[in-house]
Amino acid sequence: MRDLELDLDAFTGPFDLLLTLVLREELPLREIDLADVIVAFVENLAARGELDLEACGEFLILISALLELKARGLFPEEEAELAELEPEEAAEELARRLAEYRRAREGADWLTKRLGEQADRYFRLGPAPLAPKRPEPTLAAQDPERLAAVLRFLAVEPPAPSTLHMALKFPPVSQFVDRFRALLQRRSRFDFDQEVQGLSRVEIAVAFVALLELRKQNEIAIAQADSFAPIRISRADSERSLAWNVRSA
Amino acid sequence: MERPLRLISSNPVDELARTIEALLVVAGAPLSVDTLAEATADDADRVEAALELLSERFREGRSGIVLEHVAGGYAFRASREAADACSRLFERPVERGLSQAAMETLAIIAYLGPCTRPEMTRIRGVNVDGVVSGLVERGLVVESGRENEFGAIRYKTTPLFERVFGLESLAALPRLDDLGADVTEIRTRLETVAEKRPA
Amino acid sequence: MERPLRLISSNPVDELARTIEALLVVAGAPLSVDTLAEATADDADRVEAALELLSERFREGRSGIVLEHVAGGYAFRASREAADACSRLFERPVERGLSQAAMETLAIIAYLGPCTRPEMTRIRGVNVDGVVSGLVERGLVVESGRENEFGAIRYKTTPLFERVFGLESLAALPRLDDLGADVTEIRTRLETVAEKRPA
Repeated sequence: MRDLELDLDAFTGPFDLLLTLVLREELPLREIDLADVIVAFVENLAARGELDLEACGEFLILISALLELKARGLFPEEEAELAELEPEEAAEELARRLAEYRRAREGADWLTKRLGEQADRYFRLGPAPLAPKRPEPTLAAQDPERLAAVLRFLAVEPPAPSTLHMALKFPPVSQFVDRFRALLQRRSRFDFDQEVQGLSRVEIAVAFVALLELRKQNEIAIAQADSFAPIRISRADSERSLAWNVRSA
Repeated sequence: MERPLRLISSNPVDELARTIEALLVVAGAPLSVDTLAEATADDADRVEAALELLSERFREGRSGIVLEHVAGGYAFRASREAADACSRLFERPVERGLSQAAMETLAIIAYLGPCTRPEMTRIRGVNVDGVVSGLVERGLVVESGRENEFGAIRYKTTPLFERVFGLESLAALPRLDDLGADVTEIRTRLETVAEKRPA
Repeated sequence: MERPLRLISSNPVDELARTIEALLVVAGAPLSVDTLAEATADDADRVEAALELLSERFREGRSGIVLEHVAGGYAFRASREAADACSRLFERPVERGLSQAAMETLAIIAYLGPCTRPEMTRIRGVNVDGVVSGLVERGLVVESGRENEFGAIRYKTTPLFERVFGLESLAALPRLDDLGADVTEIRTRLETVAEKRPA
């Protein structure tokens, strides 16, 4: 399905190349009309005359990912904040904002069309050639305190961004310290990724901080075969005995 | 008392219409009924009657000067018939080369204004500083005080915006809330992504 | 030769006259016969014939719009009959106050002493070119040399500013001890806050 040929306003070539360019940030996603990509896919599917479920599944995942990327691109500075939301809340929020941006686009389209219709409407922009001269404007007496007031206003510090919502979402580190200690009472080692499966990103981060804390206290040993490989946690004593074995070997 | 008076004294609404004609030909911007009433020292009803008379006289097909109701007032413009001749002589500096970004920003300000640059940035997803400055320079948008909370400057569209786009007022913009179906569609797609996303 | 022609072919000079009418109502300066001929893609003789027609139509006593032949060419003006209404339209009422933008810019110049537009822009967080021009036009602010030989132009307040604000001199400005001990401190404070402000 990745060899799907596209002929869009902003891009011509295979879908695969479109993905690559977008991921390398060489092609701004907001310029791509993803609805057109979907149309091209459906047309291609119809032309084949057979339903390739695997291809459809793959396409659905890829196009969904692109849609999410594009949606997030609409408010990059708030990505972190959105990540704190539950999936349903995030979906709701994204949909709301996408709809808002859609409206701006619709408004822009209408204005563009309108401007086109007004292309043969000419009027004078400046004063008329033989208009009477306007007298010099006069300004009523002003209170000097207003000058001080506006400068004071300009000197008001903007409020620091609120972190209240983050504080509430953060589970305490101790919660994970206790949980991992209890776990190591029962088992000599565990797999970090398995243990935090299903948790939110913030919870995973806090859990990781708990690991570092336990390591600092010399209660555990942390091992990882390679970057991005599973993180193995074991009781410090068992690790020590292992090291001992190695040395003796 | 008014009607018989009008009949006796050489059709005063026509006289008033001539005065209004004179005002409109020298004015630098559309003139509202109130402004016209003040300048002619006459009452609004009679000004409106005179304007009706002028609309008939200065209309497309009959005259090269056309009276239009735009930007909350009345103004003369060239007839559309004369557009070719006008295009040979006059530039259109305000609307020339308005980018898609400028149009989107303009739409946001027209529909949601007065609004601040951070608000526009949030909706458009990209920084709007340059675009807003460009719109201010063209005279389509103007500062409208500061927002209280953290003092960001607010912007609103100008009467020139309404004039360039041929709008009687901002209320003449079409409603954009018939997008319910779209929202549901977007939601469904996003939920699909949310389900697939690990953790 | 002209009269019979007009009668035969649906009066083309009248059509040309309508186009010229349209051009004159859009023009910001008088238009010469040559310019009109070029814009209408017609010849000068016929343009002159059309102008004659228009002079008859738009003349004192008959219309509020009067076609005037001045040094640079032809232009519309308001009829003498409408002179009173015109002066009422153009007479500017005393401005009661200044916009937020004007007041802020004025306060920056008054308190911080001669400063350049980039400096004011930095503190206000928005381009001040238009605002400064407005203040210069009102006579509240005036150019005061350059920052250095090739630097930006600086602006300072005028005696009119002091009169309008009822100040004997700039030294009589309300004190701002709460913002800083001296101009340098106040300036630093304003610049620091400006950097933190969104937008």
